[in-house]
Amino acid sequence: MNLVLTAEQQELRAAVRSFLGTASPLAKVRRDMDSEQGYDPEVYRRLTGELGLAGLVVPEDRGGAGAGHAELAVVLEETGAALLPGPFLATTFAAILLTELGDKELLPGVTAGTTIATVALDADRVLNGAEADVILVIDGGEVRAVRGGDRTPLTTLDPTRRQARAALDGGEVVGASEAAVARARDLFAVALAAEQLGVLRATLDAIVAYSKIRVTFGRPIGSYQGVKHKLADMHCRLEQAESIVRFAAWAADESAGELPAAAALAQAYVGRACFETARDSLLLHGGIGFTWEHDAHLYYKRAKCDEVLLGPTRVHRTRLADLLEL
Amino acid sequence: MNLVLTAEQQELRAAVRSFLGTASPLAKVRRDMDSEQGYDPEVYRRLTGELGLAGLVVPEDRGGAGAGHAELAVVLEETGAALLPGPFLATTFAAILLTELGDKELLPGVTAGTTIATVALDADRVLNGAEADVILVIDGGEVRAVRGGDRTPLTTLDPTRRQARAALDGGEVVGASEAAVARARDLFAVALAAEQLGVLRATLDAIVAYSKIRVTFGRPIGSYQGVKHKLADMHCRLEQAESIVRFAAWAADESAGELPAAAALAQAYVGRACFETARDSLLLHGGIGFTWEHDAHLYYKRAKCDEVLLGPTRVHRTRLADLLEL
Amino acid sequence: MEQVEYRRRARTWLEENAGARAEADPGTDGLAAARAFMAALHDAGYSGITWPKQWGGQGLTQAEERAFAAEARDFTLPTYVFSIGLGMCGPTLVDLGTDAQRARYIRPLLRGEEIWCQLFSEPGAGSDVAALQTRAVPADGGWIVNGQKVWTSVAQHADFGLLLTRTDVDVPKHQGLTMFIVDMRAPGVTIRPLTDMTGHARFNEIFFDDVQIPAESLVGEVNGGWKCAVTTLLHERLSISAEVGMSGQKDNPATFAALRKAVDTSDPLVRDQLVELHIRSRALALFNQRLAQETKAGIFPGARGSAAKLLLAELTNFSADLAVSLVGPEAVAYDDDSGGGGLAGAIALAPAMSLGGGTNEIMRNIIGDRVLGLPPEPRLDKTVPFKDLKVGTQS
Amino acid sequence: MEQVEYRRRARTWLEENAGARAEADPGTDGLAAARAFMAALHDAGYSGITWPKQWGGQGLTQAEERAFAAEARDFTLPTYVFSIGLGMCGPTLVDLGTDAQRARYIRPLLRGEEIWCQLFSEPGAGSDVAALQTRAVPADGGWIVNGQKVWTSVAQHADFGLLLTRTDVDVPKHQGLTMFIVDMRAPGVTIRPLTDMTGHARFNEIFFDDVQIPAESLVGEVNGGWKCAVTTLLHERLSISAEVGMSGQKDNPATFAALRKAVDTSDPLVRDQLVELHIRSRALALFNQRLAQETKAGIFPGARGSAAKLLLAELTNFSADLAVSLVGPEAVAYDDDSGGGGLAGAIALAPAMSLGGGTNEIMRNIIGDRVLGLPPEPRLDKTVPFKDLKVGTQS
Repeated sequence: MNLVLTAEQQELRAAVRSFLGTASPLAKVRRDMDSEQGYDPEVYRRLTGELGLAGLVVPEDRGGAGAGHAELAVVLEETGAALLPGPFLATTFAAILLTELGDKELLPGVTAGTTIATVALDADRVLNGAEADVILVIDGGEVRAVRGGDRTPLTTLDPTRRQARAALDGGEVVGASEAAVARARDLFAVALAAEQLGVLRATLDAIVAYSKIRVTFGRPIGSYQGVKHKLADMHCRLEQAESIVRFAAWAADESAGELPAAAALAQAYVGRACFETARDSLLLHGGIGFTWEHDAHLYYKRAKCDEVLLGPTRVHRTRLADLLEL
Repeated sequence: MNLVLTAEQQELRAAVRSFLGTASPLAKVRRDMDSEQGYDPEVYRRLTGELGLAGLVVPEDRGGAGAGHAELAVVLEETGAALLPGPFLATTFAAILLTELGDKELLPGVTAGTTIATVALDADRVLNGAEADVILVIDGGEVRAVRGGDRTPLTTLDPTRRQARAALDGGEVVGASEAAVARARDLFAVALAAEQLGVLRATLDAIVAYSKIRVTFGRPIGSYQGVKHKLADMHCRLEQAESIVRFAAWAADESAGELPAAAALAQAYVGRACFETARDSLLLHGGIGFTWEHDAHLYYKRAKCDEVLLGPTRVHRTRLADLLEL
Repeated sequence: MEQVEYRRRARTWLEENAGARAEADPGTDGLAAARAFMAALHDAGYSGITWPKQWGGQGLTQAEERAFAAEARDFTLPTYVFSIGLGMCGPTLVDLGTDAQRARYIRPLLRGEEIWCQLFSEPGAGSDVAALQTRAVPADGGWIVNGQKVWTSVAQHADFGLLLTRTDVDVPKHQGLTMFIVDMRAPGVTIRPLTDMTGHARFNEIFFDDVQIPAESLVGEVNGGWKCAVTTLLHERLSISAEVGMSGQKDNPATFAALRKAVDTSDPLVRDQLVELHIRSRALALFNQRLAQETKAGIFPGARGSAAKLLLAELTNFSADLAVSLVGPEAVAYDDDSGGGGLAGAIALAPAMSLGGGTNEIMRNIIGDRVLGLPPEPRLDKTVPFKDLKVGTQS
Repeated sequence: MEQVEYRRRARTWLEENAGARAEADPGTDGLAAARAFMAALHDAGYSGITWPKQWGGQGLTQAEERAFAAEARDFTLPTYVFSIGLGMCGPTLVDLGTDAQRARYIRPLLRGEEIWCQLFSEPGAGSDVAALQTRAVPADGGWIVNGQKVWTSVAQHADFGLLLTRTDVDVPKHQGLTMFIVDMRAPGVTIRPLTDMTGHARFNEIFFDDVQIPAESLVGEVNGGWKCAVTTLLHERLSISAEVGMSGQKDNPATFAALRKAVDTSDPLVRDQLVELHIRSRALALFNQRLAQETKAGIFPGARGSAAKLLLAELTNFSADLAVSLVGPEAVAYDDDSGGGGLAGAIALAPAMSLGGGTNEIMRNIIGDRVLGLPPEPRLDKTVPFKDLKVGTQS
């Protein structure tokens, strides 16, 4: 089992972090989320094209980078920490599903960034459903690719990531395998947990930094145990969340038998840890954290939406209980 | 609804507190718990005889004081806070059950303190089962009084209150009424919650007092937010626990229809609040709280045993859900 | 006995006159209706019940005020825009104003003719109000004010504000503050709505740019502003604690009552989470009722009200969080048209309860210090001259 | 490559020689066996692996020590009574002792011929070790010691103790401490077992009544004891953090593995509570594994080990509490003869993990200060002469 980043993974992290820091800092996230499309297609193009991140786990023979889920987790942690708007997670889900199904038709376009794809996790709410060229619809073990059709944008709590209601009828079958679909669902759980880890880390970093410079009653708030001890507990959550994400990503790559329980564990633990940390970070900021202008609420809302994206925590806990044969 | 003690109830509290402070201070509790019987029969005799507390809720025509469960709650809060060893709670349970059944045979002796009685809540574990003259056994709606028979003392986590396994066959029927038994069970829950409130209050008082005098790094530990904020949260628990106990006791006296849900609420909330407060109080005492010599562990153990005495919290939560028709 | 009659009459009056809703921003028509309601309330003798007759009040006791409040709880009154004036500014002027100020301001305030706001908080001075940096310097027999305030409710409607400023930086922070009445329409006062995380502008930021204040607008003594502020904050606490736990939860979709209808209780885990919400809600509701009964019996809750405030803040966050988890993805992505978004609104608003009126940390300090009598933390900021003190955000 | 061979040989030796259990109080026979084991361990070259050859160690590197520790984890070694000497006292003497002290004490320690204890904590000085009050005053070319120590493990078997005393009360508390080696059989030393809340005596109280210590037993400098103590505590932390999360949970009845067999998982609430225990246990186990992998990769965890310690303390309390709730009344009232009482023991022992090796509050301070780099609290006790400082328990 490997729970520590390799030198190559650390380089990947640095590259993605540096790219997002320049191409999509939070000030730009705010502009993009208010734009008509809700994201900057140019950033998405560079992320998929220049950096090749949409096809990270896609085999090389289908245009991908042939990297592992451990690498994907590193990338999603960074896009999460940056609150990157747009369909990157949706496309990642699609690429995962198509890869597991052995697709050869759609993957090249998805990988190249020319096809924006998503997966309909739920009939009434499709992640980036209005922006996607292709919506993958799961019917038991069969997966259809639906293009066009009616798309109704929904209002979302999280302004940085949109959803839509979409007509999911018709389309061509791109593959059929219950095992592939089941494994893909577990891989979605791991991928989402990686994004949540990034959100968690960013919100903790933000309040730690603020606690060092914000003064009340003559000294920095981080010097008060009331704040310090909460931050220490948040750090403990981060350490555990990171350990679980690394484990789940390792299982995705190296230990298929351990993946289902690892994926359920990841969603059961990291989803709550992420929201609780985002909430505590916001609250500890005091009044400024409640303003629209401050970024704390964007993380708080992303954390809450992510927590229920693949179903609320109890769903993952129940699955974990089943897998443990309790 | 009355949630505030009347002047008479405050006098009762003061009287019981003063009696226990003299007759059963903690140093004596320690001697008594190590004695052969596990308690001081003389203290029990005075409590039942002099103060008439065993028959507090027993109607006057059966030798009791004809007081309400609100008064009983005041008394049990004090016996809980004092960690009074011996069969007082057990006898109170018996008095409640016999009163509800309309008994006239056993109650005079129980009320006078000459008969020590208990209720078999569980076939294998009877509260003060070795010390009791009479064990009341509930079979559906029928209640039998069993005297003598085999009694095997058990080892208990709580050294201040003993339990025994007892032969529960035979005995004479003292009453039969499913409604009376059901109401008595609810009244047990309220009575136990009152004792738990006393334990909770005593453990909070103890750590508050210690936090004012124990110095580390040059100042009292209670001046550190790490301690102060925990104590504030414990105080919040106390305020809510007291409110619930007063409500449940009021319902027992005045609003029979509200009693079942109030009793379940009392056990669901107060049982946990009591244990958590006792545990946090012990932990905040630091190393000294871990010694046998310090009283913190006696409260911690009483709190844990009380929490499961009428079944663990989930039993009461489930009952509450049923009563709420969820 | 007489109070029974007082309550009966109050109820009759309320039944005949109440009805309009309280709104944070009532609009022009709503504002006119609210003003008319206040004038009628004053004419009927229910505005300023305990305030001195001499200045326009009714000169009655706490008993009548409580009796009226108890009756009023069943109604929704359009008094929100006046609440700062009635709850904080007015009582401060009654306590500490000059007779000229009382004569000028109290009656119009009680009749809803003039609206007041309170100007204490700053970006660098929230919990720590006395760290404020807005400066007032003497000029031409009056004062010139520069600085910024924040979290000001109803400022967009306000005629006057109760303003706390720094007038001496060479003394420790509590000793160099001064309070003024400021005309919110004076040149140099800029009012800017402050959008909060729900996307609404419930508060304002106020900028003071060389604003002139005449000498007679001084409240209390020069450099005696902290004493005045403590008076105002005491009134604020009283008016908030009177509200805590009393406000209607009718529209909140994250309550036990609302959720039991919205979710599938055949799932035992859902059922158990609902029970948890019920337990916490009942525990706090009963505590609030006990405090109310004690108050009625003459036992003033004092700092114990902070426990109720802290518990309400925690319950609000807990229930909104739980509600979204119970309902699932549809709570956070929904059709605006089909009436969705209630829970999204609840989860976005939930932190407000922990931040307004003192953070959870401040509440825990108050409970620890004043209820439990724990030793205070050593304070470094009480003896240093303000100019040498760190305040606000510094890197 | 060579290390693989080292590990293989270590494993072979352990398989041939290990087996006896570690016990807190092994009794006379057990003690003799333990001593024999230590002598064999030393003869085989596995005692004091990194300690200098000159004093009886093996003069090897951390790599070999870690390799041996990794193999030893699969065995239960009877080394408990020597653990204080090996983990704390010995390393301190290697670092700071005189050559005469090293020559006299190190080899018998490594061979299990002499047992050591550590004498720092006092009733008034636990977390705040430097507040200790045991006095040493110069007399007849040596020192006379009076005072009381507490929480001393293995003192009942110990030949020597590493003792921290106060030698100057006129300077701030960290500046007036001195460390000595004390003969535990010297006149005036009284060892009294300390019964803890489980009813067992795992620790001792030690009373010093005019105990004479010769000048050559001084460790480090007079009034330089704090520096020595920091060295000892650093070694303690290293030896504890090497243990955290590694110790066998085989006998613990409050683990997920034990409870899943003991309770009725057809109840969905029981099932969900077991899942919660599984989640928390896995989360911490994986964190510990990650720290171990990092250490192996040369990333020293440092203060992050305090997070693992804090989490273990919380998990221990959580799981014992949960276990009793799951099992119900029979967990706390049971037949001793029929093997009951495991969970009662677990719930009674659970607080120990939060109290030994630093309370939860101290751990949170360490994480906040050293991992997150938060500003320290202002300290009032570092500049005042000890005699003017409040310490211990004062009313």
